Amino acid sequence: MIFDLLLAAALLWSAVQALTTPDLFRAVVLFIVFGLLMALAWARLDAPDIALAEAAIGAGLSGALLLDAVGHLRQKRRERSP
Amino acid sequence: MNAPLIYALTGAALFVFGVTGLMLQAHLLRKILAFNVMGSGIFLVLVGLAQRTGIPDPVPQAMVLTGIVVAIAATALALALARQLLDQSGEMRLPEEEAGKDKLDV
Amino acid sequence: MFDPIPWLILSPLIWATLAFVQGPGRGGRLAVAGVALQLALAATLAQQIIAGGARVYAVGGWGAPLGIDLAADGLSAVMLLLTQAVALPLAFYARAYFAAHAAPLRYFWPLTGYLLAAMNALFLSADVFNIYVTLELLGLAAVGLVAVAGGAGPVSAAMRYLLATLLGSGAYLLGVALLYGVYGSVSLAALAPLIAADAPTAVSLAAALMLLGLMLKTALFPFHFWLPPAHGNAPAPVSALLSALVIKASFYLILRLWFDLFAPIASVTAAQFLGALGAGAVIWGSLLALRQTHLKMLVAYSTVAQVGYLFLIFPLATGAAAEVAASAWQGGALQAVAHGLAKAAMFAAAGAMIAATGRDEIAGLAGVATRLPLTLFTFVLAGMTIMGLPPSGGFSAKWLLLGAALASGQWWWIVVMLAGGLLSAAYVFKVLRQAFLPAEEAAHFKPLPRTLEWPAFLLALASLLLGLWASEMLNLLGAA
Amino acid sequence: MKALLNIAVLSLTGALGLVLAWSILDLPASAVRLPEQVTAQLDMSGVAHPVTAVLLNFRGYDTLLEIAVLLLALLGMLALPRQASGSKPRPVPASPMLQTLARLLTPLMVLVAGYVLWAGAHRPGGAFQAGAVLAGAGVLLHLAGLLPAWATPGRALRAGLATGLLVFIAVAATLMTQGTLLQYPPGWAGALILVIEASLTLSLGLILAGLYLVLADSKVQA
Amino acid sequence: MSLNETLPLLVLASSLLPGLIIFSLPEERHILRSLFNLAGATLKLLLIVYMLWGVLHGEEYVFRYTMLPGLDLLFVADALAMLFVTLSAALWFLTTLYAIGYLENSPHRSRFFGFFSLCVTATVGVAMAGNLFTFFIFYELLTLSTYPLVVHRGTEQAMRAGNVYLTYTLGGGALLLIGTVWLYGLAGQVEFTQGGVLAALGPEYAGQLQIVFFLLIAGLGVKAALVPLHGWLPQAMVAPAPVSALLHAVAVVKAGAFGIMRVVYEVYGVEFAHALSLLLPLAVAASVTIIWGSLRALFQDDLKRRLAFSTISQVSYIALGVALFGPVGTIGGVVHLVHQGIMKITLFFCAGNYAETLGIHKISEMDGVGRRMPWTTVAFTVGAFGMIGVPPLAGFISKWYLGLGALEAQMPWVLAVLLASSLLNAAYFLPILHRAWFRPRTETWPEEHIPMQKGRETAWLLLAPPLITAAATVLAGLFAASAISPLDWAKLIAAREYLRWVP
Repeated sequence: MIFDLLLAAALLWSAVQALTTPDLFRAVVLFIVFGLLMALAWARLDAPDIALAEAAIGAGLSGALLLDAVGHLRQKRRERSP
Repeated sequence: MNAPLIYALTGAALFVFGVTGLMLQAHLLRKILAFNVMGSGIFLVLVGLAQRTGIPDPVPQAMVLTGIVVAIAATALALALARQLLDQSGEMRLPEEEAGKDKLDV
Repeated sequence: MFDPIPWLILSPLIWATLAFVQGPGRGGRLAVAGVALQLALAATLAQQIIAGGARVYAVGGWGAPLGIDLAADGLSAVMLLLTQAVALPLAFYARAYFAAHAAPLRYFWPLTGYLLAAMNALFLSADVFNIYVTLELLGLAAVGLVAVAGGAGPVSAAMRYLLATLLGSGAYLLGVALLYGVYGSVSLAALAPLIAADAPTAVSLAAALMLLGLMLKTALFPFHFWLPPAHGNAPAPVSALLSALVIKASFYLILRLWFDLFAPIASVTAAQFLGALGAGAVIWGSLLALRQTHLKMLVAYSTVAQVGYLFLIFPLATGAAAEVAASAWQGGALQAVAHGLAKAAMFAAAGAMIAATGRDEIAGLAGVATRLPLTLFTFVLAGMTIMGLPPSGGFSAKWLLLGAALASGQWWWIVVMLAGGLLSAAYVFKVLRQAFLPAEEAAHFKPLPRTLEWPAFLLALASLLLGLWASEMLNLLGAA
Repeated sequence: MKALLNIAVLSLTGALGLVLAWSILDLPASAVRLPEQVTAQLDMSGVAHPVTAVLLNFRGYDTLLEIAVLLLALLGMLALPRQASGSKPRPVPASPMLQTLARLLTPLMVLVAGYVLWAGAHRPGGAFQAGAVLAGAGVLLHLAGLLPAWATPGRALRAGLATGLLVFIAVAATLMTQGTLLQYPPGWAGALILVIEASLTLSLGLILAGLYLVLADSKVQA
Repeated sequence: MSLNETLPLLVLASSLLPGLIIFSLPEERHILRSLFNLAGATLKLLLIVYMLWGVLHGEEYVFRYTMLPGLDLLFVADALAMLFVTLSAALWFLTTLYAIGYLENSPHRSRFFGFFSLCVTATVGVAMAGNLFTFFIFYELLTLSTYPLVVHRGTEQAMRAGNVYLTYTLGGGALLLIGTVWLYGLAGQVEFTQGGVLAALGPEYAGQLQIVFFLLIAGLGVKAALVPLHGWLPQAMVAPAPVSALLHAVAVVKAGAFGIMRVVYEVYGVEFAHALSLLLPLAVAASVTIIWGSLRALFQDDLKRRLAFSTISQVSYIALGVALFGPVGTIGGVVHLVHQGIMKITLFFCAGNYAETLGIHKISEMDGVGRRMPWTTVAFTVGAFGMIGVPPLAGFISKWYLGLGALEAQMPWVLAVLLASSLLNAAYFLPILHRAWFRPRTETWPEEHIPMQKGRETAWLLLAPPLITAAATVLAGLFAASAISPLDWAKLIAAREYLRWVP
């Protein structure tokens, strides 16, 4: 029960951070953390299938896509700034 | 109050965060993050509410699996569009003037 | 007895996937054959429903609530027929359009196929979660089609559309989650008897969320912000599909939810509120259409306005006498169909004019009356339905709605409908006036293939004839 | 003006959150008990794991459409006009260690995917998770510079992407000769589900990897 | 479907089909186009003659098609319908001849004649409409098909006139629509029935019925150009002369006046309308329009504008006749529907001839035109005298019956209106005639398009139609007492509209 409350708090915290932190890269990393915490929550909810999928797709693949996009964005910015 | 209900409430809060972010954040990448947070919130409500008696329910779990796949599909398409926009306009945000067309005095 | 229900969904899925395997730019012939087959299937289904009443189809043989049910009644048959009947001429039109036009075709055909599969699946679904999946399929296909043209305008329009449609389906899905939480089922048939006037708050909230999400997808004022750029920037065949059909899909769901599922908790106040939003759409959309300088934007804003009429059903039919409610309901359905046919024709005609003149501005239309008489005639016929002039389908719809408004003493909707009619005449004639002007010396008209003009004309003619055959449609609509 | 909008949105969503929380805490017991029905029919479903039974049998039609959604998303991305990069995707320089790691891990991941797929019949796992693992292998190979990004998938690759959906549709449609859409005949359910899942795993792996690899391509500049 | 059911449709099709075919003809196929036009017009006339004969012998021509439950498309060729149909068909034939001559060598003739045919189709539909709903459909189609004719020239001025025209007519259409829907809600299908149908409703509906009457008359009054709804008509003058002739004499204004007739006599029933005290306001509105139109006409120098204001005034004689309670007033109104048509079309044909032959548009340019174009001017003179009401011309018959009707209805003040109007008519027509016949020509013609050849003042196709209609004006007056005159037909109609009338 306590663990669930803590996990819920961590989920909310990471979500708010991912949405508000000024640095995009940091935001994406926090989002991946959020995804992994979600996987944990699913495990707590007796949903191991979702936990697996969340870790692989929600955190993993989404994270990879988003990180790639941030990289792309930075590359663009570098190209334009000099 | 039991664990599934805690997660359902957390899901409700995440939905609200996500919707708020989706509407207020200007940067498309953040909008996409917000959409994913919103989606996770919905999934938690779905499973949390259904399992509030403590018994696992495979039906909403299967639905969430479907939902996760749909979410990644939408995320990827959104990212592809955002990148196109970046390449064409140099910005990863939606231009404002199109919303401005929606005014009578233009 | 041969059952067309599953094939209406499988056919577009199959040809879309095959077209994808064929590769970019391919699949036109497959699409035409597939849509023609679907039209025959939809007609068969309509006949079966007229003869034998509404039907339920249990996918997997399980039956609700464990399995997923498909259901077909008069309303779904009407929408299915409309979808295929609009898609078939547009398929011919699109082939000519992409052949004649510089716009690249890419994966237009598979995207269209999935779009149609989503529409058909949606109209047949009797399961709120399954409907969510069809909504996502529909939304992503529509967004993909808007973006197909490329360029900053279409891509940002597609992005805006995608975000709007995702927010909409998010709200809808949360509603589904709450419903499942309360009742433990997502089947319409299982849920309907459980929802009563004293349902818990969560059910009202679920209803509000689902309806709001669908209103966003239907682009009801003030959620219309995404529609004009999306429909105005897409290639003409895509605009026609989106404006004529896609918004009708979410509207169809609103009808279903309001009158079937949530009827016990649907209040007169909420209905008046929906009507007020519709009235806002009629007036605001028409005024903005009148202000547009670009042809396709004008037609797109006209869609915003026309959607408004559909929402007058709710105040007119909710809590009204059975006869009034029936009249409002029939009028609304007729308006949906008539607008679908007419708007497809109008966008297709606009696309033909733009292809011929090479310009999207209304100012560039001078001379169209002499150079493209058939296309202009198409625009006029479609305009008659949009303006609600007799004997078009739009007029019959308006007649029924006006009758319902008078019979229930809600005169304020009459004012809205008449003002909307006059404003729409103003913007339709804004185009016609320009087209009647003599062409400028420098104007260069590209010759158009016939297949770019005739499909639009047939659609417009259908919207007109619908006025004369409305009894048949209402007959099908009433089949239960 | 902007601040006003923010305040309006925040108060609206805040109110929504409160109503949502309150209504969640105020629920009666549900009228329909699906878990019991799932358990009761599990023997008939052809698989022992309830989630897989729901995904591929009871609500298999949802999954069919969902595969279409996933394929459609990739299609939407491919339909976007590509930047005329022309040149072959530039191989990303990667450390030799990463390359070795990738070479070692990939066969392992394929093996894991196979196991997850097979295990899905009676315990957590199945086509989605297996496909995700396959896709992970693809991403890893790309990061190691061993797999180029996709500019325009060729016909074979497109066929691979579509296989899962086509096999699913073919099975579903063939079953209609006996009953309704996707109605597995008794005794055949397990085998048919395995056939569908196997082809889905392949296509899901390709599609999910494709989501990444198509995006990765648009990074390459002329 | 029997022949009697088919005939109303054939009458419609005889102008609709040629219209659609003409649209698709290339611009340069003018002979084929004229052929279709004239074949359609002739066929329509033949059909109508056959139906006239049938109606006289008690045949019924009814076509009914259910569009929506409780909503029929209904065509009925009754006595009143045949009056208007005959007028339209005959004048369409003449106007087609005239237009072929008038538009020779001008651009966009396919479009022009196409819409021209559609316009006649709509008019015939208005005439044969058997219920208010069908009437409304064709009333709106008339608006749509005349708009392209009004803006035909494509000039800035024409476009502006088109805007004004649309604003008025579509606004009027909207009012008519509400009134119609309202009535259908109250009384079910409102079919045109001699003696009216609404009297059966209880007295508790009186208030609603008064409002509906106001809506209907306002909607119809736009096309009938009742003051203050007349603003579009003078502007629409920019259209080519055959269009003006058709708009003023047959199609648009007549559709309005005819609608007022249908509403008063066959929807409300004139006795019921009288009982609801609806006739007096109508009579006042008509009288105001008569005087106002004439007054404005006095001050116009542009010939077509003067004729336009004259139309505003003259068409309201019909409404006035309708508003005079009693069969004699009715006869005056009904017969004027025909008489005003043939007289006004004569005047517009002549105005077109002056413009097309000599480039004369203004009255101040007409000095001595009588010598250059004697036949045209003779026709013009007959039309003008008819309008003034000089015996024994057609206009005199109308005014005579209207005057008697006013006495019968105990509205003697109407006599003063008629007298004042006739004086004003004289005041704005006689100076024109004076200039044309008695002033010498001092300068050259503004723009002589058609030179004098072998004693022929202008093209045959331009000259014959006004001469025929002028002759009809004389004959309708001279032989008013004969059995086939418009007057006789009007008497037949009037006798049927008063169910309980005891003189």
